Amino acid sequence: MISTKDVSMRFGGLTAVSDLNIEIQKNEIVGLIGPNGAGKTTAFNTITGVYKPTEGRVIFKGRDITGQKPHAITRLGIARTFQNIRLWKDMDVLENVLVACHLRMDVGVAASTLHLPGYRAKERRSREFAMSLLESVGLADQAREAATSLPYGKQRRLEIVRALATEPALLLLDEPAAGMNPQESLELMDFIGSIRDRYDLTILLIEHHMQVVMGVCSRMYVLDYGVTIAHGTPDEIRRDPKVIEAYLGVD
Amino acid sequence: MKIKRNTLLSLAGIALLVGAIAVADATLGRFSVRILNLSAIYIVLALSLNLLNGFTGLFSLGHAGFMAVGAYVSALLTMSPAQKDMNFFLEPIVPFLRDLQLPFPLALLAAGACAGLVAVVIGVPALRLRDDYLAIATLGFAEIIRVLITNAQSLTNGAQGLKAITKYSTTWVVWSVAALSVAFMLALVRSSYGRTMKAVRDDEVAAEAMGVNVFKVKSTSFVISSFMAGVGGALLGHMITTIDPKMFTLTLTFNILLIVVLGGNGSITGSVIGAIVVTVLMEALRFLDMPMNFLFIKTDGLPGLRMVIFSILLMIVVLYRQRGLMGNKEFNWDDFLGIFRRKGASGAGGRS
Amino acid sequence: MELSTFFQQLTNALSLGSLYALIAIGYTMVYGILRLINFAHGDVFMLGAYFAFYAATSLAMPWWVAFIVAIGLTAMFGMGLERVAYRPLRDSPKISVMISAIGASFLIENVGIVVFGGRPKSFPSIPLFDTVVHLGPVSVLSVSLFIPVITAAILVALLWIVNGTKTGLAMRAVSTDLDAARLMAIDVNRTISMTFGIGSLLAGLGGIMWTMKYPQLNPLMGVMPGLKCFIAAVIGGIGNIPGAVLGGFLLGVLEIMIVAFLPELTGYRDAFAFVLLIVVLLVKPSGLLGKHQAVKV
Amino acid sequence: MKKAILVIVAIAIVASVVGCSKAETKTDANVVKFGVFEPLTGANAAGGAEELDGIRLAQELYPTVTVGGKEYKIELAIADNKSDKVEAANAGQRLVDSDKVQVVLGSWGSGLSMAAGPVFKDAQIPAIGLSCTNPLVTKDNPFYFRVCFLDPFQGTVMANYAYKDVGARKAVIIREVSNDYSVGLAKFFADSFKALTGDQGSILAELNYNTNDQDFSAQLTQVKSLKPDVIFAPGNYTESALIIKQARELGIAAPFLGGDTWEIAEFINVGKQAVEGAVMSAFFDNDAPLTPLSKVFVESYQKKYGKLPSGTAVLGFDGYLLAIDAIKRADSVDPLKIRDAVAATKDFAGAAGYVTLDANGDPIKSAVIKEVKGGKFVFKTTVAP
Amino acid sequence: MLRIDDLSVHYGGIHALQGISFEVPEGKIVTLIGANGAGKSTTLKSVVGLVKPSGGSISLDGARVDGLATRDIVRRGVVLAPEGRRIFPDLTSEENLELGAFMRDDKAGVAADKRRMYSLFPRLEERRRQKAGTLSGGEQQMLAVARALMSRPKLLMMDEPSLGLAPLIVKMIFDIVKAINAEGTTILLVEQNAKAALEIADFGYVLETGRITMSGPGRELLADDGVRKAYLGEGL
Repeated sequence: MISTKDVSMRFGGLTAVSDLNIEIQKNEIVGLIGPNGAGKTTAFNTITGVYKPTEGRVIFKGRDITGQKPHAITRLGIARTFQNIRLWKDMDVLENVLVACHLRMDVGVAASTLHLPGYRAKERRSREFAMSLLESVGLADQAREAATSLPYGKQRRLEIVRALATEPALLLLDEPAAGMNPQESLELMDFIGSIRDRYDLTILLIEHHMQVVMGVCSRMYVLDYGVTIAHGTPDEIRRDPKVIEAYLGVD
Repeated sequence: MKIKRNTLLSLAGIALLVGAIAVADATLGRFSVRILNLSAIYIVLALSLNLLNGFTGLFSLGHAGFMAVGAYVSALLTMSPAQKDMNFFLEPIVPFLRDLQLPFPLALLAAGACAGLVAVVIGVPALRLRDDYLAIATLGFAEIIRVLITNAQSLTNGAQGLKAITKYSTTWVVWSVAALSVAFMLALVRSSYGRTMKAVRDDEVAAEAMGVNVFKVKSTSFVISSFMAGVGGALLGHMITTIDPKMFTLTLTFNILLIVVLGGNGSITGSVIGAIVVTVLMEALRFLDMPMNFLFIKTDGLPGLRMVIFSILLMIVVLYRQRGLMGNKEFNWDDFLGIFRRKGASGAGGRS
Repeated sequence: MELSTFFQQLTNALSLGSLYALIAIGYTMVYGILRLINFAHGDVFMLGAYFAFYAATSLAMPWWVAFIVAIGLTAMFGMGLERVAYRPLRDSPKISVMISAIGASFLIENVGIVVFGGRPKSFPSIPLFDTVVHLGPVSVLSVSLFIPVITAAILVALLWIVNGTKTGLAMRAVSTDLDAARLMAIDVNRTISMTFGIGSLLAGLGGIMWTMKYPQLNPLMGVMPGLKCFIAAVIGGIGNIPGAVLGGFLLGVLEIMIVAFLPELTGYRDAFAFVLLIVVLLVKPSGLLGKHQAVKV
Repeated sequence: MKKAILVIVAIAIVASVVGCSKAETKTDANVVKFGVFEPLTGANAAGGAEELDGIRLAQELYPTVTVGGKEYKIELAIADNKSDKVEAANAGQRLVDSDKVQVVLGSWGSGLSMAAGPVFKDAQIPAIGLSCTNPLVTKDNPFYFRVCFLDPFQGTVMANYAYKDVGARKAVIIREVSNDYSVGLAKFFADSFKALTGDQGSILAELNYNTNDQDFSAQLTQVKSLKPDVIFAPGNYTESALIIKQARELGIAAPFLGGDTWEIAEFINVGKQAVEGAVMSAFFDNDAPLTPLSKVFVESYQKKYGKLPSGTAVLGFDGYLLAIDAIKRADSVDPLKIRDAVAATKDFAGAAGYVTLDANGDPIKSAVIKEVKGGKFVFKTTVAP
Repeated sequence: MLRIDDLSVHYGGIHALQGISFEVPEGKIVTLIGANGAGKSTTLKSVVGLVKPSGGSISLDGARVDGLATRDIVRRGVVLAPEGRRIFPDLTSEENLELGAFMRDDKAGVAADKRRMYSLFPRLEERRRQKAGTLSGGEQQMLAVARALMSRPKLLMMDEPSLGLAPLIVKMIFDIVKAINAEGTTILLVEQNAKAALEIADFGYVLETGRITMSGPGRELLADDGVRKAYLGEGL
C-alpha cells in the first residue's frame, strides 16, 4: 500500500528522520512508536507532503508521491489527524466533516455558489455521509454544536471522522489517544479496529504509549532520534532489548 | 413549520426593503438619495473585502487598486468618442480605445473582469505570503496601480482624470448590484466551496490535509473579491461622474476596511449594516465641522472634528468590541424575534 | 553622465538613505518586539516634528532645548499609544492589532488636522543645519552631513543597548517568547513599553531631522516617509536593526539612481519602492538580513 | 458588546437629529443662501481657507442684497469637501439639497469642482468657480462659471515671459505628475514655448514628481546637468517651495517660473531665502489696482485679517460680488434666473479686474506677473489676453 | 510550602482542570503524572500565573498568589522550567543563564551561581557562547534547568524534563534534580516518564482528564497495580 524508501528529513543541522523505510500492506494496522521528539510526526509530515523529504522516496499504491502537495496526496487517498487537535474552531461539528467531504464532491465555485442541481445532489449525499460518520462515533446529536466546545476525547474522534470523510485508503493517526485515560484509550483502539474493517482502511498510527497500540497493531516500527531502531510484531518489539533501553528509559 | 415561517418573513422583509427603496427614491431629496446610493456601493465594496478578510482570512490592503481598475475600465468603455476627445485635451487617447464603446452592463462586467484579471496577474503570486506581509504586498500593488494610472497619459488621461462619465449609478442600479452581491455572498458562503474558504481561514494546515487546495481557494477568493471591487469602483465612478488617480489611495481602502471591521469580520449582515451606518454617520456627523453653540459654549467651525469623532468611534469598536457589531453572526429571524420576546418577558417598557 | 553629476547623485542617495535608515530603525524596533506593523509610526514621526515646531516657536525655546523636549514628548506619546491601542489586544489575532494600528494612525492624523490645522507650517531656519556645504563640485545641506552621523551613533547605541545591557537582554527575551520571558521575572509590559518609547523617540528624532532637511510640516507629512521607511525595514529584514539601516540606504540609493539613470521614469519613482518591496517579499520574505521563521505544524 | 452598539447608535441618533435640525433651519423669506464649497481639510486646505477669507470679507462688507425693493440677508452655508472627490460630490449635493442654496461658490482645486459640477447641473443651481483654472470645469456644464483665467492662457503668459523677459531659449519643466493642474499647465507652457522659440528641442526635459514628495535632489541634479535658461515648475506651493530650496542648495541659478498656486504666504514661509526671485502668474496685485474696488478690498482685507491678501482671496471676494451683481441684475433670487444673469455677465468690475464671461462661462481676464522680492510678492507687469 | 485548593481552569469550552487540590511540602519532591492533556502542564502554568484559574486558590507559604503577575510569583521564589524547555534560541547559553537571574541584583552572587551551574553542567560551559538554539536536546534541557536554578528558587517546578531525551541524559537530569532537592530546594515535577519520576518522588499524584484520581508516596504508587498498568507500560 505504502512504503518509504530511505526517507530522510533534515532541518538545518538537525536530522529529524534518517533513512526511514516503512512498508505497509493493505488493511494492516501498523504502529509508529517512540519517545517524544523521536521524529514520528516528522515522518508523518513527509508522507503527507507537509515537508518535502531531503532524501528518499515515498511510494503510495505503486506511485511516487514524493514532494506532492498535501491536498493532492489527500486526494490520492491518504488522510491524517493531528497530534495537537486542529479542528476549525468557527465551524460546527457537521461543517467540519463537510469540508472534508468537499474533496470527493468535485464541484467548482460556480456550481456550488449557484446551487446547480448536480451540486445539490452531491451536497445532499455529502450531508448524509457526514451524518452517518458522525453517528458511528456518537456525535450525531452534537452535529450543530461548535466543534471546539466538545470535550477533548470527542474532539479527537471528530478529527478521525473528519479524516474518514475524505474517503481515504490509508489513514494516518497522530497520537489519537493523547489526553485520554487508559479506559478511553482502549475503547479508541477498538474503534480504530472497527473502522478499518468498515471502511476497508490501512492504518498507520503514532503513539508513545506502547501498551495502547499493542492490542490493535499487527506490526510496529520504533523510532528513536529519527532512527528506526526496531520493527516487528508486538511480541518481537516487547522483547527487543534496544527498545526496552531506548524507549522505556529503564535503568 | 418554523422554516416556512422564516421564509415567509424573509420574503416579506425583502418586499418591504424594495418598497422602502422605491419610496425613498421617489420622495427623499437628492442628497439623501445620494447617501443611500453611496451606502449601496459601499455594501458591494465591503462584501468584497469581507470575502477576503472575513471569510478566507487573507488580509489585503489593495482594494483601492482594484477599484481604480474597475472605475477606469467602465468609464472609458462607456464614454462616447466625443467625450473622450474632450477629456484627453492634453494628449489624445489611443485610437482603439477611443472608438470602443460598450453598453453600461457590459462595461460593468468588463470592469469586474479586468480587476479580476489584474488580481490573477499580480495578486496571486503574493498569496504565498501571510498575514501582515500579504497586507503590505497588496498595499504596494495598489500604489503601483495608482502610479501606473497617473503616468499612462494616453490611456487614462493621467492626473487629469476623467470627467463627464455618464451617471449610470441610479438608485435601482446600485441597489440591484448590492442585492445581487449579498445574494451571491450568501450563496457562496453557504456552499461547499464557501465552507472550504472558512476552513482555510481557521486553519490552513488542517484544510490542506483534508484535501482542500488552499492555494486555489485563496486565489479564487482573491479574484472574486477583486472582481467585486472592480464593479464597486465602476459604480462609484458612474455615481460621481468624474474620477482621477488621487481618489484611489490607501485612505479609500481603509474606509472600506473600517466598514468591514465595524460590521463584523465574517458577517455579511455586518458588512451591510456597517456600510449603511458608516456612510450615514459620516454625513450625519458633518455638523461637528460647523460652528456650534452648546448652551454657553460657542465654537467656530472646527473642520476635521467630524473625522476625529469618527476615528474615536472606530477605536472604541476595535478595542472593546473586536468582532464588530455582528461578530461573525448573520441575521436570522429566530434571533431577531428573540430580542423582542426577551424584552417582552422582562417587561422592559423602555422601548422607543 | 558627468562624474560630478554622478557624485552629486551619490551624495543625494546617501543623504536620503541615511534619513530613511534613521526612521526605519524605529520601525524595526517595534516590529521586533511585538511582530506588529505599527502603522501609526509615521504619525508619531509627524508629532515629533510638530512638538519641536511648537516648542521652538510658541514657547520660544532655543532649538536644541526644543528638540530634546520634543523627542521626550514623542517617546512618551509612543508609550501611551502602546498602552491604549495595542496592549489591550495583546492576546488578540494579529489582524485585530493591525486594524487597531490603522485606526490609531487615522485618529492621530485627524486630531492633527484639527489641532495643528491643515495648512502647512514651516520650520524656522537653524543656521547650523541650514547652510550649504560645498565639497568640490558636490553641494550638500549641512543637515545632510549630520544625519548619517546621527544614524551611525544611534545604530551603535542601540546595538549596545540591545546586546550589552540587561534591558536589551529583556527585550530580546520578550521578542522571542513572551511567556518564557515572564517566567524570568521580566516585566513584559514595561519592556514592551520601553521599546515603544525608544522606537518613538527615534521617530521623533527622525521627524525633526526630516523637517531640518525639508522644512515644512503638515499633519499628513508622516504618511509617505512612514511607508517608505517601513519598506526599508522590510527589505533589510524587519526586526533586525542593522537590516533597517541597510534597507534605508538601499531604498535611498534606488530612488535616487532610478531618477539619475532613467530620468524618463521619474513619475514612477514611488512605485519603485513598492516594486522593490514586493520583489524582496517574494524572493526572501524575511528580508536581506532577517532570519527565516519556519511554520510549525 | 451592547454598550458599544448603544454608544454608536446614540451618537448616530444625536448626530442625525442635530444635523437635520441644522439643515432644516428656518427658511426665512428674506434670506439668500450662498453655498461655499471648499476644501477646509486635507491636502488643499490652505487654498480653501484663502478663498473662504475673501468670501467672508465680502459678506461682512455686503451682507444684504436688494431684490424687488426687498432687502435680503445673505447667509453662507459652508461645506468641507475634504480635498476628496467622493466627499466633494456629497458636500455639493448637501448644499443644494439640505441647505437649499441659491448660488454656490468654489472650489479651490479643479478636480473637486468637477466632481460636484454634475450635481449643480442636475439641481440647476449656478456655481461660480473662484480659482479653478482647469478648462474642463466649465466645459459641458451650463451652470458652472468662474472668475479666474484658464490654464492655457496662464501657460502662454509664462512662456511669453520666459522667452521675452528672461530671454530664455532652453527650458526644463518639472511637473507634479499626479496633479492635473500642474500637468496641464506644463503642457500649455511647453506648447507655447516651443512655438516661440521655433525649436522642438527647446524643452530640454520634463521631469516628474509626485504629490507629497519631499526629496527632489535626484531630479534637480539632472536639471543642473542640463543647464537650462529657465525652469518652469508649476505645482503645489509646498512641494514647489521645497524644489526651489533644494535647487538653490545644489547651486542651480536658473530662474524658476510657476503658476498662480505659488502666490500664497506658505510658499515664502517654506522656501524662505531660496524662493527670492521666483516668478509666477497671478490673478491680482495689491499695488496695481485694476478697478476702483481693488483698493477697497485691499484696505478692508488688511483691517480684518492683519495681512496682505493673496490672489486667491480676492477671487473669493469677486465671486461673492459677482453673485450679488447677478441677483441684482436678475432682480430675483430664483437660481435659474440668477444663472442667466451670471451667464450674461459683461464688464463686471470686481476687485481683481473686469469680468466678461464667454459662452463657456469663462472670463477673459488679464493676468498679473509677480516676483518674490524681500519676502513679498512684488508686482512686475500685467498681461492682457 | 505550596498549597492548591479546588483549582479549576477553563480554556474556551474545555474544562482543563476540574477542581484539583494538593500540597507540596517544603523540602520534598512531589510529582504529577498522567497522560497527555490530563492537565499537568496547566496546573504548573496556573501556579506561576501564566494561566488564569477560573476557580479555587493557590497559596505559597500561606499567602494567596493566584491573580498575581508571573513576575511577582517568580520573585517569591517559584520558578518553572517549562515544557519544551522554552529556552531563548537566539540568545547564547550564557545569556539564557543571565536571564534566569534577571530579577537578581547581586552581581557577585549571580557570577558565583553561573560558575556553579557550569560545574553542575560542564557541557554548558563549553557552549556558553553558542546560540542556545543550536544545542542538542539534552543540552537544551540542562540549560533550561540551570536557567531556572539561576533565580535561586525555593520551589522548582519542572514540566517534562525527560521529554525526548536519551535514557542516559534522563538519568543525569534526575540525578541533578535529586541533588538540588538535597540542597533544600522543593521540587514539583510533572512527568510522563512516570517510573523515573515516581522513583525519586516523595509523593505523587495521578491526574486524569483534569482530576486527581490517585495519590500517595512515590514508592507506593510505583507498586500500585492500576498505575503500573496505565502509566508504566507494565504487562507488555
